[in-house]
Amino acid sequence: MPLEPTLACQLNNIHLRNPLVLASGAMGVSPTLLMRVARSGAGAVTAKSCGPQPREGHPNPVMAEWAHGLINAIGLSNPGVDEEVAQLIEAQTQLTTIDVPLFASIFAGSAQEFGEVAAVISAAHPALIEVNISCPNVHDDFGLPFAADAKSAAEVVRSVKNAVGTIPVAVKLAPNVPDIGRIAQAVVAEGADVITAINTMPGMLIDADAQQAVLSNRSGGISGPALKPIALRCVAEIARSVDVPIIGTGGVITGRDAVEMLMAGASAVGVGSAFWYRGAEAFALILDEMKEFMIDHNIRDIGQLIGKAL
Amino acid sequence: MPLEPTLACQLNNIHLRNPLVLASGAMGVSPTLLMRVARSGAGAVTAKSCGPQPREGHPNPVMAEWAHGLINAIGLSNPGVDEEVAQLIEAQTQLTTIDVPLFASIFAGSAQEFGEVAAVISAAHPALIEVNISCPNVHDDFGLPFAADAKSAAEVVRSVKNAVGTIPVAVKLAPNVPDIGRIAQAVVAEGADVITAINTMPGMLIDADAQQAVLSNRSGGISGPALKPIALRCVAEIARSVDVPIIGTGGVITGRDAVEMLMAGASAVGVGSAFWYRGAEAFALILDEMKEFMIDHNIRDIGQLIGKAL
Amino acid sequence: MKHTGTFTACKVVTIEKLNAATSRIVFDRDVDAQPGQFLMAWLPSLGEKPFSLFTRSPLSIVVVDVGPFSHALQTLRIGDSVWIKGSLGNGFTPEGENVLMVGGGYGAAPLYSLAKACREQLMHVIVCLGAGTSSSVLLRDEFDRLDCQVAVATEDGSAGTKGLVTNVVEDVLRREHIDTIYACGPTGMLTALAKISHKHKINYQFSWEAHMRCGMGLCGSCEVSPDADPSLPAGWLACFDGPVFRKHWNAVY
Amino acid sequence: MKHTGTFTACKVVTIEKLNAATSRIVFDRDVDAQPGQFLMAWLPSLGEKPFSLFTRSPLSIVVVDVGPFSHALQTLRIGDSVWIKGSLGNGFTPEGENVLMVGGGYGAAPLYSLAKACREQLMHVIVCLGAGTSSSVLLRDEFDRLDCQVAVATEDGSAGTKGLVTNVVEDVLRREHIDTIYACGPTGMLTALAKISHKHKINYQFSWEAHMRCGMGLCGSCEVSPDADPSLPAGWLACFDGPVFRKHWNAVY
Ligand SMILES: Cc1cc2nc3c(=O)[nH]c(=O)nc-3n(C[C@H](O)[C@H](O)[C@H](O)COP(=O)(O)OP(=O)(O)OC[C@H]3O[C@@H](n4cnc5c(N)ncnc54)[C@H](O)[C@@H]3O)c2cc1C
Ligand SMILES: Cc1cc2nc3c(=O)[nH]c(=O)nc-3n(C[C@H](O)[C@H](O)[C@H](O)COP(=O)(O)OP(=O)(O)OC[C@H]3O[C@@H](n4cnc5c(N)ncnc54)[C@H](O)[C@@H]3O)c2cc1C
Ligand SMILES: Cc1cc2nc3c(=O)[nH]c(=O)nc-3n(C[C@H](O)[C@H](O)[C@H](O)COP(=O)(O)O)c2cc1C
Ligand SMILES: Cc1cc2nc3c(=O)[nH]c(=O)nc-3n(C[C@H](O)[C@H](O)[C@H](O)COP(=O)(O)O)c2cc1C
Ligand code: FES
Ligand code: FES
Repeated sequence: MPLEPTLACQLNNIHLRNPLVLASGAMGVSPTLLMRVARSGAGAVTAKSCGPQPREGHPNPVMAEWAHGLINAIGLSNPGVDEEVAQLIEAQTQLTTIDVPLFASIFAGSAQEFGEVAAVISAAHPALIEVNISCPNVHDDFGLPFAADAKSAAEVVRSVKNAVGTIPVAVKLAPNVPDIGRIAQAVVAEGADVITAINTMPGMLIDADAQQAVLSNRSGGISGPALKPIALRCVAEIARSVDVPIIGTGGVITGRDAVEMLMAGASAVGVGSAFWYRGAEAFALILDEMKEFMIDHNIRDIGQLIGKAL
Repeated sequence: MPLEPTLACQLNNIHLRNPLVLASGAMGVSPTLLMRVARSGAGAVTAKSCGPQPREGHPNPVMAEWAHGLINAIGLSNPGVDEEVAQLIEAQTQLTTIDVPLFASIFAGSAQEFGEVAAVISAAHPALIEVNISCPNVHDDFGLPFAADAKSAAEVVRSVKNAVGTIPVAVKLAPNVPDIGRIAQAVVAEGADVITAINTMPGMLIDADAQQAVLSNRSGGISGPALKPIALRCVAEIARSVDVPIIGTGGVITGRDAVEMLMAGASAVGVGSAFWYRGAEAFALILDEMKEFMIDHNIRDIGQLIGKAL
Repeated sequence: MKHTGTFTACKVVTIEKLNAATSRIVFDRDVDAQPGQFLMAWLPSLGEKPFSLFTRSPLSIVVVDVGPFSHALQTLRIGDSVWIKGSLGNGFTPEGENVLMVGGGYGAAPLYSLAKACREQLMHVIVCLGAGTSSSVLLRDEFDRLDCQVAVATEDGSAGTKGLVTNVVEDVLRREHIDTIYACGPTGMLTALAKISHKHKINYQFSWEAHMRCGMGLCGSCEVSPDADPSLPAGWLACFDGPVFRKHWNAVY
Repeated sequence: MKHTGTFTACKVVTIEKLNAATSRIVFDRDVDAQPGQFLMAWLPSLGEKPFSLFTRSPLSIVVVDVGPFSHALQTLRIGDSVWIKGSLGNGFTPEGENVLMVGGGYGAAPLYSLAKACREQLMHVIVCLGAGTSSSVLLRDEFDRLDCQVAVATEDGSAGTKGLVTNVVEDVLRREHIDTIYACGPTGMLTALAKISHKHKINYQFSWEAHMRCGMGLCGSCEVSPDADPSLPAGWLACFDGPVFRKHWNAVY
């Protein structure tokens, strides 16, 4: 009988029972939903991104499946940070009972505003604050994502780091940049403790019969299977460029996908769209498949996989 | 009996019997292969990108299929512009007999060198010179693609326009930029006559059993089905930003895909990976499907589709 | 259960008024689905809204005109397209020998295919239909033709028993042994029925509604709170875990 | 024909020396393929090279040690993995009653499955094997066991007729009516055989080699020029249109 492999790991100073992290915005939009996903096996859960003010998001259709992935333009629906912090405090109380860390996620329209939102959200004492500088779906309201440019990305991080004290800060990067490694370097230089990569890739579905874009927002963010090689490449570039842990996110649907993400240099693995492809038990299925892979390949500790393919 | 729909169209001042253009680098790497693809139905054929010096390209593996597309890092193998111009003259002689326009494609390491290569290639009198500022697979040799930055993209175009006289110039853009519309504006401001969008998207496949990247170059360019929504979105952004014709390229495998690309704002449609998915008759199959769509939807002239979904 | 999140253009084959505000729309294709699953219907430039499957072969829906989208659906002409994403969610499963179905308003629609499936398995089916007034009672003849035992309640008493359909349900339960209660309708009705089912410890399968956006379990907007029925687990999503929630009193699984 | 461009790890089950420089490697899976199709074998950090399928069930290949990659393949141990992309390309199809197969060097390998398929259809199969010297003659016993009529030619005369295999072919054609000539081997041999086939107006199917990179018809590096056989169309790609090229004298298609 082979020994049960160890999936527990560290992300910065955070202990995770396993490296799977619920990606921001995917299902976990309320304390009860965060708790549900935590119970279903997640090593940590990230809340939906919240901003300074409440946002309704875009009208329907906001999401569709296509042959090779999903696309969404939910439009950062959220109750605004004042309501959100109350929800995160509630979530935190519940999650503590089962020892699953809570990650907050924030966005804003300027570096200063990022700092303000971060300060408010700190009151919930999340294990990590993820700074979403890369949402592709709110272009009209916020202009280009901050992740587009190393300088503005760095300013956001500086502002957030000043606001949150000792809470570690992750920066979530976008794939549609020429040199993601350079942006990672810029944010790490300002003290980013973790990089999350990647957010969805901008895309558009057109229905030829309707002669129209499918999403009401026309363009949206691609997630799921088609995103995986894009994410692997971004994670590998970042791993070669900086020395902080990475939450590798994008197209992880199976245990093998998760293993590949670790091999690309990720220390933890974000999972979102997998709920659609694998159902409510997605996390448990992925974890079982990771264990099976580790047993087959005689790997005892999940840490051994990190960066193997670099 | 419905009337046979008209597929003939204009791209800048170039007459095309149909809007399908062989994408650069896919199969058409010699005069005989260009001629073969032209005979198989293409409205125009683009030659493989050539640079100032001969390049062998990367060692194998250089290409693989994955569940949702292809990935390649051929590495811009080419015989160098001096040999290439002789080949294009030969290709031109043959293509003229069947009235299929030839597009040249060039790359180089600096704006000045782009101009030099363009000047040499002009001797073949291609109907269009496509400036490839977006190849993702030669990072180590050339640094960041010029398409990464509006300013350097514009410099390249200026240099090429000065070198080629009246031959129209297309600029081929990359999808991994934050704002492709802005780059399109910058190159059009310098006189780009056509935009080709997009080149492949940077990605990486990892084989978990091998614990390695599959391509010898590790990262490569994603083409085929997974690329389509990324390309549609880029084409739509460009169409909203500039007023020159677009060769919409990326993941066109069926006639419906081609129709969607036109609806996104393209005036012509680049086709590459379809050979793998549809076989040697790819162009004929796509054209038949386009005609069928036009008949079903009572569309007489292919021009009616352009920009329909914007 | 089969799910698809990709939109497909479906052409209207027939569109038939069931009453002043309600139409049945039949499309030119079949779907692989169970009774109680739903779909998202998209009309370009207008929006996208959830509807229960009425029949799966051919695909048809029953639409009540309550606002701009459901109104637009009713003004479609034969040959027009509706873009359909689905089937989605988890539906009803036939269980027991003697079953009760409670439909409030258009809630009758998803029960029709279920009743048909139950009758094919020779189950005894009692149907209680609730509505405001007699002209709003839906599908009564259709259930009759399946040889279901049909009871009606209207709030104004213009047909059947006067009052809420829950009263009729209590009557039935006093008279008959029921193995499973199925229901679809307004949340208030379902909450009341859940209380009744709890009191009698009867297994039930209710189809809950909530505001749906993605319809695919990812946006989190269709969470139904256990306030509506304490048996609902926390974090229950109507589009993903439901719309049908099942309660088994002696569940071994 | 079935094609796949995705790499799959295949484990070596047996590895057997056929002669000093040649091994047969058998893997732990089957592929869906026709005789004459090929695959790309990848050894991480070492490279990726084309090989013909020897058998498809189980998947096996015959490898001659001519350089670093083919050498490394022969030093694999049981349980080691080779990553295989394929099958690729277009293979041979059995045609006629009396057929001749000509194998030069490891060119015998893809002919073996073809001979088996032809014999199963009760065709009469003559096999001519060419090699430098007797110890390099490949698969002679295997063809014998299929009840093929086998003739051998070696350049040094150490086995069979002395000289080129094309001489043996000319002999056969003088004696027998042949419906189809199949061949695989060095380009020079195929060019000579194409001339012979043209002279006699015999249908043929030859498997051509060229330098392969993508193996998938997109990089354009495996073009075979009509210089090698004027019947080859211009722009013919060994990996995509071939490796097998078919010539029919009375082709109606
Ligand atoms: C699982 C499910 C199954 C349904 N099945 C049917 C059916 O078979 N027949 C039928 O006529 N109706 C059905 N509905 C209700 C239907 O979705 C609404 O009637 C429709 O969305 C109204 O849109 P409108 O523009 O016409 O009206 P609006 O003016 O937009 O809304 C009127 C009311 O419809 C409801 N509604 C609106 N948008 C949504 C939404 N995105 N998700 C959920 N409810 C919404 C709300 O209660 C709202 O107050 C179902 C709803 C759900 C959730
Ligand atoms: C369709 C096809 C089927 C083949 N089937 C077999 C087979 O069944 N058994 C077998 O032993 N060999 C076969 N070969 C040849 C085999 O690919 C070469 O022997 C192998 O690539 C040599 O690699 P190396 O590193 O050992 O030697 P190297 O030193 O790299 O090369 C030795 C010779 O092998 C050939 N070669 C090298 N690389 C390639 C390449 N990428 N594509 C084509 N040829 C190349 C060249 O002729 C070269 O001179 C086949 C080739 C092709 C194109
Ligand atoms: C419905 C949905 C909503 C999302 N909302 C957010 C969000 O609010 N903030 C954020 O940073 N990322 C958001 N994302 C992106 C995911 O966190 C993740 O980066 C992306 O989906 C890729 O991972 P996946 O392929 O596993 O889904 C969202 C994704 C989806 C599918
Ligand atoms: C094998 C291969 C080689 C390519 N070489 C080039 C090239 O030399 N120059 C260039 O501009 N694009 C090159 N491309 C990109 C294509 O021209 C095209 O932009 C891309 O493949 C997307 O289109 P597709 O999905 O139809 O293949 C190449 C693509 C492939 C698959
Ligand atoms: S509607 Fe999005 S989760 Fe249910
Ligand atoms: S090897 Fe690339 S086209 Fe044949």
